[in-house]
Amino acid sequence: MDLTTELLHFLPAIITSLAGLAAMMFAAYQTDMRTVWAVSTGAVLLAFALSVRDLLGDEGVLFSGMVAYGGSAAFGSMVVLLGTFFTFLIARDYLEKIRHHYGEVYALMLFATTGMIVLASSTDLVSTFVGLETMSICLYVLAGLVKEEKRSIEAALKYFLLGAFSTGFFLYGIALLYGASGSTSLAVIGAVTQKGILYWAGVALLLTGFFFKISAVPFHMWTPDVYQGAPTPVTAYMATAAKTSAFVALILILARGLQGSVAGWAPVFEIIAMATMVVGNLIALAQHNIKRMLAYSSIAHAGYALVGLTAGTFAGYDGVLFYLFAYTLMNIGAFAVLGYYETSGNREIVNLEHVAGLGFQKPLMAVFLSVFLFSLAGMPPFAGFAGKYLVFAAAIEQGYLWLALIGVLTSAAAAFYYIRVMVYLYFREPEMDITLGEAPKLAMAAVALLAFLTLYFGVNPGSIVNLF
Amino acid sequence: MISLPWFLGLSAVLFSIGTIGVLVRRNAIIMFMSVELMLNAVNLSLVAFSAHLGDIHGQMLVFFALCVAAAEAAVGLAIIIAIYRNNLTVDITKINLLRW
Amino acid sequence: MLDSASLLPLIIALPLAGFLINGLVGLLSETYRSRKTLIGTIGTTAAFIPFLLSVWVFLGMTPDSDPIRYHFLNWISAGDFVSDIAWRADQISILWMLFVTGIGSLIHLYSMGYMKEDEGYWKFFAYLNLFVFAMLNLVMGDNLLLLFLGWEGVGVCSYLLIGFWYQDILKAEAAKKAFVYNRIGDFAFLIAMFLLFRHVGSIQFDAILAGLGNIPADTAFWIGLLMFIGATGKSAQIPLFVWLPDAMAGPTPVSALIHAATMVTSGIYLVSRMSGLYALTPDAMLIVAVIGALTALVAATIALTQTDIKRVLAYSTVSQLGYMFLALGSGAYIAAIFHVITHAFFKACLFLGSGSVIHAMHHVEHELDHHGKHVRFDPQDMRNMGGLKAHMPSTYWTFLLATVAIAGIPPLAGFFSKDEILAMVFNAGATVSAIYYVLFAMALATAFLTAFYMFRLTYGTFHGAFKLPKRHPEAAGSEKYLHESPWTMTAPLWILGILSVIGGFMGFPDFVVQTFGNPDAHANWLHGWLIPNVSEAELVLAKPIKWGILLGSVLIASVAVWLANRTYGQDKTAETDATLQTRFGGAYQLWADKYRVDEVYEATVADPVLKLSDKVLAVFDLKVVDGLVNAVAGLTRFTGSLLRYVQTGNVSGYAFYLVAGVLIVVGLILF
Amino acid sequence: METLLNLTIYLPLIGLLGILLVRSNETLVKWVSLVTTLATFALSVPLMLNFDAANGHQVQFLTEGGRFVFGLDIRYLVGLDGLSLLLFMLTTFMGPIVVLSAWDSVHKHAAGFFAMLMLLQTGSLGVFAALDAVLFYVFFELSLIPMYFLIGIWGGEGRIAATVKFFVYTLVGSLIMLVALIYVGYDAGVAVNEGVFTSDLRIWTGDAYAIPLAQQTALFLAFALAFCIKVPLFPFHTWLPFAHTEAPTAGSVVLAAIMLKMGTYGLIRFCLPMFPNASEAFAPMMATLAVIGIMYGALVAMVQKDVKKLVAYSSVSHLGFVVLGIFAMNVTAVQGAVIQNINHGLSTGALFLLVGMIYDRRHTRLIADFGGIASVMPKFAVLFMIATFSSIGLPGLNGFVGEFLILMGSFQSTVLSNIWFAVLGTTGVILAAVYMLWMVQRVFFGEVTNEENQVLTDLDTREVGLLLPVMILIVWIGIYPTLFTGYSESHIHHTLERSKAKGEQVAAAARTQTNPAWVATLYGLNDDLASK
Repeated sequence: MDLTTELLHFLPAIITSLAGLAAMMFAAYQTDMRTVWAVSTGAVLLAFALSVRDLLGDEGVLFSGMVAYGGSAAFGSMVVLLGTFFTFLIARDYLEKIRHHYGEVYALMLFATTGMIVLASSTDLVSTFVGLETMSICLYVLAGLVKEEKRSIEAALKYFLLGAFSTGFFLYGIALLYGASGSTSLAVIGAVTQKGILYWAGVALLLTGFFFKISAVPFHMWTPDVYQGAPTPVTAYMATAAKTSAFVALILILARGLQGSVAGWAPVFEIIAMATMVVGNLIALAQHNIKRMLAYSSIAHAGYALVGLTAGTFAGYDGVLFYLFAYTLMNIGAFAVLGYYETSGNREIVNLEHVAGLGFQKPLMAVFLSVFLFSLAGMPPFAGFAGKYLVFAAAIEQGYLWLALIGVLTSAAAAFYYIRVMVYLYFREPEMDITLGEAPKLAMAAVALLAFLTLYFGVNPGSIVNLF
Repeated sequence: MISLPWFLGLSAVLFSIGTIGVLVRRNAIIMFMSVELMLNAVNLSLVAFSAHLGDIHGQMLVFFALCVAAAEAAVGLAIIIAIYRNNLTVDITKINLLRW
Repeated sequence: MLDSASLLPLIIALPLAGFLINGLVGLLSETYRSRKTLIGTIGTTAAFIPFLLSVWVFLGMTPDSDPIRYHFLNWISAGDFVSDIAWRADQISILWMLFVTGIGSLIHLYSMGYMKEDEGYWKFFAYLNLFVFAMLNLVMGDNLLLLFLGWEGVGVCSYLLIGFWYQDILKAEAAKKAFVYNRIGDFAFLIAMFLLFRHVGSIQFDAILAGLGNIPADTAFWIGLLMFIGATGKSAQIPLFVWLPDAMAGPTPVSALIHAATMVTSGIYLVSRMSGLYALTPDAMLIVAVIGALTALVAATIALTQTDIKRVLAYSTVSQLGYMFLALGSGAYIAAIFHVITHAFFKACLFLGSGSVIHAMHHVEHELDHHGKHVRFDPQDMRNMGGLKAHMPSTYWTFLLATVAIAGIPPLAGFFSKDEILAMVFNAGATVSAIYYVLFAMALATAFLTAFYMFRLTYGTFHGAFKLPKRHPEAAGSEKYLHESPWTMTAPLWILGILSVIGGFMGFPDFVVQTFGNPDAHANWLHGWLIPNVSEAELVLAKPIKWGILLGSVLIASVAVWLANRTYGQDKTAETDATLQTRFGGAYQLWADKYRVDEVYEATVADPVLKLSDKVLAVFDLKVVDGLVNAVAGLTRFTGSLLRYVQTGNVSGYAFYLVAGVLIVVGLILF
Repeated sequence: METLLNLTIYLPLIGLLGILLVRSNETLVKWVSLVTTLATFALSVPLMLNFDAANGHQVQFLTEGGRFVFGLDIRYLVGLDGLSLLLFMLTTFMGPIVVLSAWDSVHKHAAGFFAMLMLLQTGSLGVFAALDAVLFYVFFELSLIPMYFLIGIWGGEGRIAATVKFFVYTLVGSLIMLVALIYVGYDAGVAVNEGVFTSDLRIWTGDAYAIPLAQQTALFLAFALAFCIKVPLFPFHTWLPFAHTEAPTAGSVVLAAIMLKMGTYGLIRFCLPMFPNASEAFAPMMATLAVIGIMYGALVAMVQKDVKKLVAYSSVSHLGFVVLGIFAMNVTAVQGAVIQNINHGLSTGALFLLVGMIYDRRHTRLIADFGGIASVMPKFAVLFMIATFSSIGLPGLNGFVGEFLILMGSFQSTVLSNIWFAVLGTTGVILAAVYMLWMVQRVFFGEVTNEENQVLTDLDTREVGLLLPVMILIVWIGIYPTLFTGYSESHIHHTLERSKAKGEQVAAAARTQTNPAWVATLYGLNDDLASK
C-alpha cells in the first residue's frame, strides 16, 4: 500500500490536527470566535464523514502496522468524532455564557480528538502511548479551562497528577511487554508463546493504565471530582469521546494482542467490572449534585461495558462498541441539558432541589432529559437498553450469569437515582423561584437530534451493529 | 558487561521510589517530580531492553516518552501555578473542594 | 294443546321482564314512579301469569310423567366441566313453582295496598319480581349450578328487600347479616358441588342420580353434610338461623313471601332433590334430623318470650322449618314437602295478618300525629295491641284460622302435615335408630309449644282491650283510629286463610280412609304424586300406632290451646309472661335473650377476625411485608451514603487507592 | 389483517403525535385521544370477528419482521392467539372508557396526561401481541414509563413514594427475568436454532425445545418472580395498594384492568409451556401463596378506611384466584383464570371508575366521610351495587364464572392433588361478601350524616355512558361466558397437553442420567423410579 492511500485512510486524524493548528492560528489573529468554531466544527464534520466512509470500507493496518483502519478502529474514530461534534455544538453557547469562549478550546479539543483517533485505531503500543498522552495532556488543560474558578483548576490538578501517575504504570507495562515480546506491535505480542512473569506483569500494568482512563474501580477516584469541576461541555467530552477511545484501544489490544491469554485477564475484568458497577451505582444513589451524580453513573457505565469485555468474545466486543456509541449519544445529551440549566437559570442550578418543577417550565428540554435518563437507566425502547442487552447477552453466553445478575440488580438501583431526577423535574413543586431563559437554538437542535438518535438506535440497533 | 537484570532492578527501584514519593509527599511540585522520576525509571528499562534485544523500537519509544514528559511538565507546572494563584498554596491536602 | 316445555322460558321470563320494566323505567323517570297502580299491576301480573302457566303445565303432568325440559343455552363449558342454562318441571319442582307464583302473586296484590304510601314503591315491586325470577330459577334449574344461581339470586333479593328502608342503618345491617350468613352456607354448598362433580363428573340432576353409584360412602356423607350446611344457611337452621329474626326488618310482605313461604324452604327443596344421595348415608340423615329437631325446639322456646309480633312469627318459622328438616332426616321427604306447602299457606297468612295489624297501628300513629299528639311507640309490639278483633274482623278471623292450622288442630292444614311428620319420625325410630324416638319426643314438645305461643300471640293481639292508651296516656281514645285494611290486603288474607283450612286434604292420611272404608284406598294425593320421584322411607308402623300418634298430637295441641286460653285469655298476657319468667327463671331469661347466640358468634368469630385483620395483618402488611421491601432499598441507599465518604477529595488518598488497585491487578494476574 | 393488527397497536402513538400538535387546546386534546381510542377499539373488533377460535392455539394475523441485530434471532413478531386475543380486546375496550373517565377530572397538563394514556395503550397492546420474548420485554418495560408519570404527576398526596416504589419494584423483577430470558435465548439457539440466539416464543414453547430440570428450576423462579411482582402475588403485593390509592382514576383503572394482567398472562404464556416440570413442582408453593393472597388480601381489605385501598386489596385477593387457577394446571381452572382476568378488569375497573366519580365530587375517599349516599345518588348507587355484586362473584354476573371455574378446576386438579387449596380459596367467597357489603353499607346506607353529602349531584350522562358498556359486559359474561372462553379453549387445551408431554419427556430424559440430589427430590425422580 503506497503512502498516499495510507494517508487517505488516516485522513480523519490529519484533518483534525490541521484544523487544530488552524484554529490556534485563527484564535491568535481572529477576534470573532464563532468563525473559529465554525471552521473546527466543519473540520470535525468532514472527518466524521470520512470515518463513516472508512467504516463502510474494508479493514487493514497502516504505517507498517502502527495503526488500523476500518472495522472497530473506524467505528471508534467515528464515535469519537461524533462526540466531538456534539460537544462543539453545545460548547459554543455554554462558553459564551460563562465568557470563556476562546479559540484555543477548539484547538485543544481538536488535538485531543486527534489523539483519540490515534489511540482508538492504534495497533502498536507506541502509537497507543502517543495517542493516549496527546489526548490526556489536552484534557488536563481543558479541565482547568476556567482558571479563575477554584473547582475547575482543582479538577485540572487532580486529573493531571493522577493522570501522569498512571501514565507511569502504563508506560512501565509497555516496557515490560516490550521486553517480554521483543516488540511493541500487537501482532507480535499476540503471537508470544512462552508467557513469563515479565509478560504477565506487563499485561497487568498496561491494563491498569486503561482502567484509569476508563475510570474503573478502584482507579476511578479522579472521575467524580474532575467531571464535577470541569466545565460541563468538557465533562461531556471527557465522559464520552475520551472514554470511548480508551475503550476502543483496549478492545484492539485485547482482541489483537491478548486474545490468546483471555483466561489470564478475564477474571480480573470480572472482578473489576463487578466492583465498578456496584460502587459507581451505590455512590451515585447518595448524590445530590446532578453533575456529580452523572459522573458516578458514568463510572457505573464503564462497569457495564467491562462486563462485555469480560466475555472476551467478539460478540462481547461488538456489544461494548455499541454500548459506547449509545452511551455517547445519551450522555452528551444529558450533559447538554444540564449545561443549559446551569447557564440559563436566574440562579445556579446544580442540585436536584434546584430543578424541582422545571419540567413544566421548559417542557421540551425536560422531555429530552427524561429520554436520556431513561436510556441511561437502560429502559427500552431507548439505545441504552439495546447496549445493556448486548453486553449482558455476551456475558451470559460465556456463562457469567452472576456478573449479569449483579449487573441487572445494580441497574435496578441505578434506575432509582435516574428517575429521582424526574421526580424533581415533574413531581415536586418548585422550592425556590427559578426561571429558565430561552434555550440556545443550536444546543436545542443538538439535544433534539441526540434524543432522536437515542430513540432510533434503541428501536433499531441493528442498523449500526451490523456494520461491525 | 552488566547483565539485564541489574538494569531492570535499578529501574524498578527508581520506579518504586517515585511511586512512594507520590504517595507520601503533599507538595504538588514534589509529587510531579516523583512522577517524572517514575517515567525516567521506565525509560531506563526501555533502553536496557532495547539494547538487550538489539531492537530500536524501545529507544524510539524513549524519545516519545521524553517528549511527553516535557509536555506534561509544561502543562503541569502551568496548572500548579494557577492553583497557587487561587489558593496561595500547593499543598494538595488543602485542595479538596471537590469530594464525596 | 300448548307444549308445556315452551312455557317454561315464559314462566321464567315474565318476572324478569317485570323487574326490568319497573326497575329501569322507575330508575330513569320521575313521573313513572308516581304511577303506582300501573307499577303494581305490572308487578302483580308478572307474577300471576306465570302462576296460570304453571297450573297449565301442572295439569299436563302425571305422577310418573318424565320431567319437562327446556334447554336455553350452553352456559359455562371449560375443559370437562359443562353446565347449561336449562329448566325443568318435574313432580317436585312443579309444586314449588305453583306456590311460589301463586302465593307470590297474592303477596304482590297485598303489597299494592301495604306499600301504597312508600316512595320506593317501584323499587319494591321490581325487587319482588326479581325475587320470583330467582326463586323460579332455583326450583326449575336443571342442574346444581343453575339452582345455585337462583339460590344466590334469592339471597340478593332478600338482601335488597331486608334493607329496603336502607336509611335505617340497623335494617341495612340486618340485610348484610342475612347475606353473609347465607354466604357461609353457600361456601359449603360449593364444596359439596365440587365433591359431587369429582365423583359423578356432572352436576345435571339426572346425571347425578345416575352416577350416585360412583360415590364412596364416606364421600356421600360429606356431600350430604355440606349440602345440608348450605341448607341451614338458607333455611335458617342451627347454627346459621340467627339472621332470620333480624330479617324481619324488611317490609312485612317480604317477610311473608321470602322469609316464611318460599325462600327459606329452598333448603328443603335442595335436600329432597338430593334424596337419592341422602339415602346412601344414614349418618348424614341422622344429623339432619337432629339439627332439625333441635332448631324446632330452640326456636319454639324463644318464640314463647318474644313480644314483637313479627319476631314471634319469625321464630315460629324457624321452628317449623326445623320440623321439615326433622322430616327430611327421617326420610319423610313427602311429609316435609307437604309441610312446606301447608306452612306456606298459614305462615304467609299469619305474616300478612300481622302486616295488616302493623298497618293499622301505623295508621293510629299517623292519626295521633295528625291530631297533634306525638306518641312514639313500636307498632309491632303486641304489648301495645289487644282488642283489635273488633276493629279488623277479616284480619282477625283469617289470623285465627291460620293459628289453628299451625297449632295442628284437625282438620286444618297444619294438622295433617305435622301428623305425617310425627308418624314418620316415630317410624324412623322403629326402623333406623332409637335416637329418633328422642327426636319424636322433641317434636311433640315443639308441637305443644307451637300451639301455646301462637295462641298467646293471637290473644295478646286481638283479644282483650286495646292497651296502647294504657301504656301511653296521651294516646287515650286512639282505638277509634283503628280500621280494617283495604281489600287488596284482606283478599289475599282470606284466600290464604281458606287454603290453610282445606290445604291439608291434599295429603289426607291413607290409613284413616283404610280404617273406615276400603282397606287399600289411597286418599293421600300428594304421596301418590311424589312417591316415584323421591326415595321415601317405608312406613312400616301398624295402624294402631298411627292412630295413637294422630290422637296424641291432637290431644297435645288441644291441651296447649286450652292452657293458652286459660293463661293468656282475658288480657293476662303480661301477667302470664311474668309468672312464666319467675317459674322458669334463668331458662326463661335465656330464651328471651335468644340463647345469646349472636353474642357468642360476635365474641368467638367476628371480633377475633376483625381484631386479627386490624391489629395484626394490616400492621404486618405495612411493617413486615412492605418493611422488608423498604429495608432492602434503604440498606442499598445507606451503603451508598457510606461509600461516598471514601472520596475524601485528597489526591494522595486517590493515588493510594490507585496503587492498591495496581497491586491487586498485578497480584490477580501473576498469582 | 396483519396490517390491521399493527395499525391497532400503533394507532395510539399516532394519536399521541396528534395530541402534541394540539397540546395547547385542552378540549381538542381530549377529543383527539377519545377518537384515537375509539378508532383503536373499532379497528380491533374485526380482529376478534375474523379470529378463528377453533384454531385458537395457532398464532393468527402474524407479522414476521427481520432480525433487529445481526447474529441474534430477535425479530419483530406480533400476532394473536386464543390466549392473547381476549386481553388484547379488553385493552382496546377499556381505552375510550379510561379517556372518558378523565374527561372532567384532569386539567393540569391535560396534554401530557392523555399523551401518557396513549403511550400506555400502545405499550399494553404490544405486550399482549408480542410473540418474541425480547419484544415482549420491551413493551413490558415500555408500559412502565407512562404509568410512572401518570401516578407521579397526576397522583395524590403520597404519589412520589408510591410511583417510585411501583417503578423500581417491578423493574427489579423484570430485570432478573431479562437475565433468564437471555439465557433461554442462547440455550434454545444452541438446541434448535443452529446456535443462533433466538427469542421466538414459538420456538421456546415448541415441542422441539425442552429445558433440563436443573435449569428449569432457576429459570422458572426468575420468570415467575417477575410476573408475581407484576400480578402481584402475596408477598410481593405491597406496591399495589399505594400505587392504586395514589394513582389518578384513569391510572388505577388501567393498572387494575390491564397492567396487572401482564403478570398472569406471562405466567400462562411463559411458565406453563416452557418450564412444565418446574411449574408442576412449584405449583403447590404458588397455589399456597395464591390462597394466602386470597384470604390475606380479603382480611386486610376488611379493615381499610379508604375505599380505594379497600378495592386495591380486593385486587390482591382476586388475582390470588387467578394464580391459583393457573397453577391448578387443568383446562377448567386455567380457563377460569383467563376469564377471571377479564372479569377482574371489568369489575375492579368499574369500581375504580365509580370511586373516582365520587372522589371528583367530594375529594375524599374515606369511608367515614360518606354514609347514606344511596338516597342522594341513586344511579351511582345502583351501578356501584352491580359492580360490587360482580366483584363478590354473584352468579349471573361475570365474577362468578371465573371464580367458580377456578375453584372447581383446582378442586379437581391432579397437580395440586390436595383439595384444601380450593377449599381455603373458597373462603374468599365469604370474605369478599363481608368486606364489600360492609363498605357498601357504610358508604351508601343509613341517614345522610354529613351535610356535605346532601348536595352531591348524581352521575351525569357521560359518567353513566362510560360505565354502561362495562356493566353490559359484566352481565353478558355472567350469562354467556362461553362466547369468550371459546376463544381461549383450544389454546389452553394445547398448551397444557403439550407441556404435559414435554414435562414427561424431560423427566424421562433426566432419569437416564444422574442428577443432583435436590433435583431428584424436587422433581420426585426417585419415587417415580420406586413406583416403576
